[in-house]
Amino acid sequence: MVGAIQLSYLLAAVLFITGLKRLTSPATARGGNTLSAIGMLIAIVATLLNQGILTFRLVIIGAVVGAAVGLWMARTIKMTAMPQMVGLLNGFGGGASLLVAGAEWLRAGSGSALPTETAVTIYVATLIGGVTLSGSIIAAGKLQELISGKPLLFPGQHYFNLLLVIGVVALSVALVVSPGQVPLFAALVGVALLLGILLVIPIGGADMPVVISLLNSYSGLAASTTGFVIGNHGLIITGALVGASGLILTQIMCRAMNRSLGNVLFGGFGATPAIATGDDKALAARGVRSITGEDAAMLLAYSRSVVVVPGYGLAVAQAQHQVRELAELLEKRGAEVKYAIHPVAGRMPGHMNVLLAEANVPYEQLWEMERINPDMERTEVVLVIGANDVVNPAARNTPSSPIYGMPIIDVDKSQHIIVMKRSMNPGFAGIGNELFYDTKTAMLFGDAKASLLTLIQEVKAA
Amino acid sequence: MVGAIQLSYLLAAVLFITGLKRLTSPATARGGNTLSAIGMLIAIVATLLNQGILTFRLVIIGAVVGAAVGLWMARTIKMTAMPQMVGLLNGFGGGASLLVAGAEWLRAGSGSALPTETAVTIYVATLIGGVTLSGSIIAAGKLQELISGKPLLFPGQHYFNLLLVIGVVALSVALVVSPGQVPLFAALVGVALLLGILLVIPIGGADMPVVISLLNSYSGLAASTTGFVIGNHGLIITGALVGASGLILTQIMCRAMNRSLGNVLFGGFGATPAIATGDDKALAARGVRSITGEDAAMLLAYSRSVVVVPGYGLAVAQAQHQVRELAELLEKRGAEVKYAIHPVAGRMPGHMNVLLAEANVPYEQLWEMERINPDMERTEVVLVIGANDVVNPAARNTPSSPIYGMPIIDVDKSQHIIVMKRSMNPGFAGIGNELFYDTKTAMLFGDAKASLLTLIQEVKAA
Amino acid sequence: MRIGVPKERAPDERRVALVPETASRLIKTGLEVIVEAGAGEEAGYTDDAFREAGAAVAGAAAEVWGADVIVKVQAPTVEEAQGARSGSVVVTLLPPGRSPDEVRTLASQGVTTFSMDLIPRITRAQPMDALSSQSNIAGYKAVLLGAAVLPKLFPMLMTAAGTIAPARVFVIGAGVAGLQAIATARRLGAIVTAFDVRPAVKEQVESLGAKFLAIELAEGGEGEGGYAKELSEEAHRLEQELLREAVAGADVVITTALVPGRPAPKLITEAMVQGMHPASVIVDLAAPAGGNCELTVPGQEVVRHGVTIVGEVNLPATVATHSSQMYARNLASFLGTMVRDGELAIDLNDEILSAACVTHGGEVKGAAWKV
Amino acid sequence: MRIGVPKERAPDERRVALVPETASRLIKTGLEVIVEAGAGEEAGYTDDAFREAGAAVAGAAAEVWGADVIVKVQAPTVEEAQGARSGSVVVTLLPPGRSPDEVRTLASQGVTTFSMDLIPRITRAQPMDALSSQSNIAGYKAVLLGAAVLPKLFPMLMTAAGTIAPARVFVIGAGVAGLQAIATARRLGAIVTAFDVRPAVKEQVESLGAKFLAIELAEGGEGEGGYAKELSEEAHRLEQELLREAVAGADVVITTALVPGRPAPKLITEAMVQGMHPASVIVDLAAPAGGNCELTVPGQEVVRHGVTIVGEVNLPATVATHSSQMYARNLASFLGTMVRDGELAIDLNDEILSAACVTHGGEVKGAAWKV
Amino acid sequence: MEGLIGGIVVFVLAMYVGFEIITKVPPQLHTPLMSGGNAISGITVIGSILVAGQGGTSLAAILGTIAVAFAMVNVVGGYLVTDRMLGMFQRKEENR
Amino acid sequence: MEGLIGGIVVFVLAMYVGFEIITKVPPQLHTPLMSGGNAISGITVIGSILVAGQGGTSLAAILGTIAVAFAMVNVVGGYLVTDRMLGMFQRKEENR
Ligand SMILES: NC(=O)c1ccc[n+]([C@@H]2O[C@H](COP(=O)([O-])OP(=O)(O)OC[C@H]3O[C@@H](n4cnc5c(N)ncnc54)[C@H](OP(=O)(O)O)[C@@H]3O)[C@@H](O)[C@H]2O)c1
Ligand SMILES: NC(=O)c1ccc[n+]([C@@H]2O[C@H](COP(=O)([O-])OP(=O)(O)OC[C@H]3O[C@@H](n4cnc5c(N)ncnc54)[C@H](OP(=O)(O)O)[C@@H]3O)[C@@H](O)[C@H]2O)c1
Ligand SMILES: NC(=O)c1ccc[n+]([C@@H]2O[C@H](COP(=O)([O-])OP(=O)(O)OC[C@H]3O[C@@H](n4cnc5c(N)ncnc54)[C@H](O)[C@@H]3O)[C@@H](O)[C@H]2O)c1
Ligand SMILES: NC(=O)c1ccc[n+]([C@@H]2O[C@H](COP(=O)([O-])OP(=O)(O)OC[C@H]3O[C@@H](n4cnc5c(N)ncnc54)[C@H](O)[C@@H]3O)[C@@H](O)[C@H]2O)c1
Repeated sequence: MVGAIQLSYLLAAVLFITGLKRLTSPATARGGNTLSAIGMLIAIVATLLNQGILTFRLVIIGAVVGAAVGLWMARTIKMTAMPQMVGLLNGFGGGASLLVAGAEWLRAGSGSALPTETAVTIYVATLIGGVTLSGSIIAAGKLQELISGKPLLFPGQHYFNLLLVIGVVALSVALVVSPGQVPLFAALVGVALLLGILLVIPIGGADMPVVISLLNSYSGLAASTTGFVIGNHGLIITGALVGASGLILTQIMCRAMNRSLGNVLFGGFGATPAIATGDDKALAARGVRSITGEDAAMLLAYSRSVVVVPGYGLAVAQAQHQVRELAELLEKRGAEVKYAIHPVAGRMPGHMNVLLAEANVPYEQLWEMERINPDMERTEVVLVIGANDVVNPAARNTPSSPIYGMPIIDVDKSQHIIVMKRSMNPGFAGIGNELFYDTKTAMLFGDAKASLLTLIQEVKAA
Repeated sequence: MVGAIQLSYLLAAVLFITGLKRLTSPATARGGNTLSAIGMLIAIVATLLNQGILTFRLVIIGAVVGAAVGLWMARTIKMTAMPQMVGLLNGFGGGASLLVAGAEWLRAGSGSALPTETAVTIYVATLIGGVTLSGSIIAAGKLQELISGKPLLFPGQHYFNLLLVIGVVALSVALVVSPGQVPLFAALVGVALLLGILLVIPIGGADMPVVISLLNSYSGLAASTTGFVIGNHGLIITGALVGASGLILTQIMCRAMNRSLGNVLFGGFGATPAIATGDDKALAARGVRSITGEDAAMLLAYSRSVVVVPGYGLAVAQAQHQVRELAELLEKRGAEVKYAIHPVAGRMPGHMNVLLAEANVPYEQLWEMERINPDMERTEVVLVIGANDVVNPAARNTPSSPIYGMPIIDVDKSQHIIVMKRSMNPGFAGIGNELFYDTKTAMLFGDAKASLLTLIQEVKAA
Repeated sequence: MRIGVPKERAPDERRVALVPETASRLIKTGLEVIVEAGAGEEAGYTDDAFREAGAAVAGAAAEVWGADVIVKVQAPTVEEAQGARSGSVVVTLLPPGRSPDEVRTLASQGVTTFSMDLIPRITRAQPMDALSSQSNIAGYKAVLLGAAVLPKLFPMLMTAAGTIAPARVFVIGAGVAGLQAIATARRLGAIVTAFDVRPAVKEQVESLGAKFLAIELAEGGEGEGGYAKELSEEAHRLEQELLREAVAGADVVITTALVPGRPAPKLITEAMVQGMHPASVIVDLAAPAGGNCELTVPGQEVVRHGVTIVGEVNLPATVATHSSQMYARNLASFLGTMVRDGELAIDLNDEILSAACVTHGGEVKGAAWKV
Repeated sequence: MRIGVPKERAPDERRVALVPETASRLIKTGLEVIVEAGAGEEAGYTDDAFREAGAAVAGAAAEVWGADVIVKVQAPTVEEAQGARSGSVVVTLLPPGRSPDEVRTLASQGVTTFSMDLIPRITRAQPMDALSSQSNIAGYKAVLLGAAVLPKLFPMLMTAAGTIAPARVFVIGAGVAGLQAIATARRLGAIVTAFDVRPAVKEQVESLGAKFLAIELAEGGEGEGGYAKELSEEAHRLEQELLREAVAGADVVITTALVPGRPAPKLITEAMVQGMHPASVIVDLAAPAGGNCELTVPGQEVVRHGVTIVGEVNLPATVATHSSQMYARNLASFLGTMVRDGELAIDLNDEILSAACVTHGGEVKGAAWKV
Repeated sequence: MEGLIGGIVVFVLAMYVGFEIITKVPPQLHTPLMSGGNAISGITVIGSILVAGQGGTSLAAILGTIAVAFAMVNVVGGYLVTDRMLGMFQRKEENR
Repeated sequence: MEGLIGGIVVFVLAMYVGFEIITKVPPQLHTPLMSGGNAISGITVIGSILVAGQGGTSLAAILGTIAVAFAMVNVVGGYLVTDRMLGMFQRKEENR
């Protein structure tokens, strides 16, 4: 029986692994989730068969109430509120870990009956569970805008957090040395909760998804720790799985926002603006958002309408063949791709035509500015390749600008804009371009050819 | 202490994992092997610290003798004999597993003192170890040409093998039911060894590397089984690791030879010649070797001189841009790439020039037939893309051929030839081409554009 | 307000100042257009097409000249100018300083004249930039002419009858015309090298897949007071040397070097021509300004030392359909700056109008004609 | 053995039968070459270049005609033929059935004549296939001529002065010349459509990035005995209809349809020409065989219904440097079949020689001239 | 101790698997994947059940019961929400 | 039984890891990788040592000693051969 239960946990773990793996690709994601749910069902049923369970009454009460609440929440929540919902659910998971740790501690004579190593695991579970619980609630609150989305900072916050961590350690040590003191344990719980709040509160609302993902990873670790506490391999495996994959996901999300994981782990971000690569420190001040080739590729790979705006930089990079290849690739994935040709793009009349004809881009895909501008609003992604002046809104908005009055391609009306250029240097007209600072714009820095090669590779892999 | 030893095993396993992972890329392979060796050292040292070891005498004798032999073999073996050396080493590993199983069985009162599950594991270990030992020796012998490299088959061989397997099961059952019978155990060992021989003997010499890889995977599983026998996690993890990764490697090698793993697992191959995809059954008769895009890419990715021979098919596929891209990619990896242009390639004078100029292939890379032919022998890989008549050796060798007397590009003098076309259909002249049946030739079937796209992607990933 | 489009009377001028499509656009904005019969014929635009576009077709030139604004390709002759109505506006191509008599006549007639050659090169004026649109066409056509005259093929061909080496084209001056020439020659498969005094165009030349010929200065030639002049002489010698070599190696040389308002610099000497292969070709786009080659005879195709030198002065006119179309667009954009609500409203404070104005209120305004 | 290269005397023939590079190759194999002074001049090959290659340069034509093998581009005139030495060999371009008087004279002079136009199209003979090499050049040049005459640009250009639509080129007959025409027009950026009666060339046309115009048969028109003829009439009507439409939509039509040894099929009727846009162009490469267009005047450029019809009969001669080079290579390969160890050894059993032989042993051998 | 070591071995291996299985994720799947992972982390429900299964009316039992409820909210809500998100995505995919 | 289950859990996880870590291998590395894997499979040396370490002169002890020798041949030979192969490869790489 015990063996069967253990093997069931293994089976559940295998289902979780497979499920998670499938969740990373759009085609298999839904099935993956179902597999993972089946895994959970197996794990729960196996647990219920455990001979250690003396009564089902409390279990059933808890399960029915919990399931009902979960069901209700999942049914009624609006699609737009999904992220905070996930945050909240995560908080519940963390809370459960915290409660289990507490209950175990209480059952073991308030910790007196525990060997040191188990006691330590309980305190670790308490800490992680507590942080996850309060942190998730704050994150959800920020997303729901119940709490200000702005990063809230107070002076010396980092030191205070450090103090809290020290406090946790001290309390744990005290509890190990002299077990059985409920107030100390309660203090531990309190500090953990406070830490969760303080770690999340200074972070900007836009970064919350990353935080939730990280807290999710934490809650996996909490589950794993719980596994150690109650000596259950199923919990250990599954918790470690979620912990590790959550960490990787967090990292992926960080990269998508151009952050280092370190930055996230140490909390307190959101104070530095979301910014760029390399040496362009100056850009930071104006908040240009840069994007990696991988993420740009992901954005492109799954969008259905793409407009390419080529400029002089495409000619300089001699990347005409690459742009055609990328476009073909996207078309093969079902996207509609058009090229928007500005009448003075490049450095001679018809420069873009010469370039794109060389790469065999069909004439039908070349759209004149006047014809494509009305379509811009419906365009999901605009890929601006080495163009600058011809997409500069200053031509519309800034009468003092030397290019004022020139008709431009209205890329700023589209839903996403990816701009490929090497730096923040101006183009022919020698003026800055507010488009680059638009919140919808992501800069993909680098030589256009190199960037396009990356995009091609990544889109293929997507 | 026990904990430390267990953790050392874990550490060793982690080192093995990392080492194996690094072994898959040329840049990190050597370091990976070293890491893995360190892991092994840690595992051995940890084992020596085990309190279960009563005397070091026998251990030291065995270790010194074994190490000396291993050292001597590794030092003296010629580079060309590497594969059989690996086979032989693998046999030693399998032998060790067999011996451990035997020793354990003997120690446990010839199996009488064993719980059923442990006994079963011992018999499994005996079987796998025995098959690995004798199979590896046969494989090595075939490679060294001590045994005929030709597949040796006798009628009903498969049934006989089946009989042997049934025999193994029967003997095991008998041993479980009435333990302690040394002759039965000896018979088990004998049958396992015989099975190993019979499984490998019918396989052609050229397929031996795959067999060795598979036996290697088996020996990993044998180690894992040994782990179960002596209750050692380190052995279980490491054995499973080698078993799984070896299986994957076997699969990769199979694909490189265009075989299914099933074909390998059921043994008895080498009887069907190494052949092609899809419906072209007729080709099989003449032994055309087809290759996957992935393997063709690997071949290209690591060669230093590549000659591209474009023909009419390149024009039909309109794959000029892709060929240029592939060439650029290979150049970036350090290869020298030339295009060999036959004067009548295509369907109009200068057809290839028109095509390649469109894709912006630099004129300097275009070599006339007369200029490139002397270089052919020094060329590592020739990529024939949709060309047929212009590389047909019949023009040199077959006076009755309608193309006899036409000068051709001597691709058959190069070291490897990859031919990209859609089928075995003839070209303009309507005649067959012996080049395709050359042992140095591998056919990459499919539309040239599609194939090139695959190659590009795979070379990038290599 | 009425716009008149007379038939061009200059020899070999096949263009027309408005095409039906542009006429129809203007008419839609409330203007009237009157076209002299047969004005667009040589450019492939029939009178019927103009009528369909909503323009009136006049049999007599005088009727057209009675319009408020006369649009032309070539400057009006003195005779035409004398027939112009006082207070009317003439818009035409008119290179700075050229046709002084005609300009004087226009001024004395009280005609306001604008030259499309004087449109300032500011961003806003790009759609009116006739110099660019016509140069662009000239650059394209120069290559076609060169290729038609050259007894060689442009592209490389490897055939059963041997390998044909690609033609080498050398373009001097990489302005609008030069760049289009580079692009066209590259399209045809030639190996293209280009030279210009402005180092900024190096990148532009390379962006078209051609090689830029850069002057390599002698080592250690930098710094040291008073040395600069000698260096520049050295640089000039080097430049000459470089040009000589490049010209000698070329099958086709296309020259487009111009300095606005000045005669074209003489860059190719007779000696350089002598150094060329027999049967090579020079297409001198600077011919209207005297030519970049010493031996160019503007308006003629001559053979000197075995080298054919094409001195065609009006290449855009040989591509009349499209050059007219583009010129008409330029004109329409330009007219846009002087028309408000369908009425003439010339504001000479406007940057573009003031720059383009040649005569106004009985006076010659254009600086280039004042001397 | 001595090879003679006389100067071509036909009007507008700028080619020469041997070029210095090929002469030098032949000389290296032990042959002698004598070239008439000035023979290569118009193709860009000086007498000095021939001398450097090791050839003798003769002032008088008679000296050259004294050689063992005379190589020419155009068939010798009756006068020249009369000066030919009995037993000598003449190799020249000579379309089947053309120049009957000259052929008779050559025969009566006891000259062995080979026509490069009659090389069989077998694989081994590909390097001798002058028809291919010269057609190839003609196809290239036809497009350049068309582009030079057309008052439009070939490539699409989107500029500040509006968008220029790409030219539409329609190529009839996708043989060697047609395919090269397609490739060249595509290079220049035109949209190219092609038509040929041989369906096999569809793939070839598409391999050059052009569209093939296929005849779509009326539905249900298959089978049913006796219906075939009507169907073929229907098909012919459809073909005509198709051509009419395609021609009407084209800016440049290039016709290359030939049926060996027969007058060129008349594919473009006057009505079709009338249906074309004004200022369109037809380049009729079939002009030497009478032309594919009813209105073609071989050897002339005429304008009919506003359409310029170019009937140039010798386009390869306008690219004389390269066409001579390729022809010379073809010749040299051909000579290889009749020379053993530096001596003439004509084996009329050889597939190639027998096919190419026009006169031998005082008799006319070529079937096309026998009637 | 032996159990702890075994646990650690299992933990390390599982972490390895976790690290290896997630590689590339399109941004559109970031949230669903997070949500799916979150649902799995509801595995604490097992611990909760074991604790609550002890019965009794002690504080521990109450806490256990609440833990079961919390964990079940996480599990049920998590899977359903993930499925809803993915359902939307799938429709979008099908629209192509 | 508990030990067996634990072993199976570990085994399955390790198999997963083994499957995931090997993905793309250039053909040039097929043999070295096989050889490297083979060296690792010499891990049976652990089992052999434990058996041989029991001492005595019984058949089991003798078999154990031979097992140690066999396994050591596999380990030492395996790593050295792999290293030699890779060394060659590296030189080739460096030649570029
Ligand atoms: N078409 C004509 O006839 C003509 C003639 C003369 C002037 N102009 C003027 O030229 C301008 C044309 O506008 P545009 O948007 O095409 O060009 P642009 O405004 O000059 O901008 C080109 C951009 O490309 C980027 N770039 C250069 N090389 C690159 C490379 N290798 N990879 C990636 N990016 C690269 C540059 O930024 P980084 O340096 O940061 O990479 C630059 O900002 C207009 O102002 C127009 O008036 C046009
Ligand atoms: N150059 C000239 O002037 C000229 C003129 C006329 C004739 N020819 C003759 O044409 C021949 C030229 O030789 P060649 O080697 O270039 O061509 P080829 O001998 O005709 O062979 C072309 C090969 O390309 C393959 N192919 C066709 N489409 C393909 C696609 N989409 N993807 C991949 N492969 C494709 C075909 O095989 P699958 O069907 O199996 O794919 C075919 O065997 C010579 O015999 C020459 O004499 C030349
Ligand atoms: N509004 C705009 O932004 C705009 C519009 C059109 C053109 N332009 C720019 O104006 C510039 C000039 O264009 P253009 O074609 O009218 O110029 P142009 O016709 O006046 O001169 C042609 C070229 O000849 C070169 N040249 C002059 N003297 C030379 C010499 N001695 N040796 C070699 N080269 C010499 C010039 O540098 C120039 O590039 C171009 O760079 C073009 O991009 C800008
Ligand atoms: N040795 C060889 O293998 C070799 C060498 C050279 C050419 N060829 C082949 O020979 C073929 C003919 O070449 P060519 O250029 O000398 O042919 P050609 O000059 O005789 O004719 C030109 C084209 O006109 C087409 N045509 C004839 N009547 C037509 C009609 N009524 N309507 C439309 N099209 C019509 C023909 O089909 C041909 O494609 C080509 O396919 C070429 O590939 C083979």
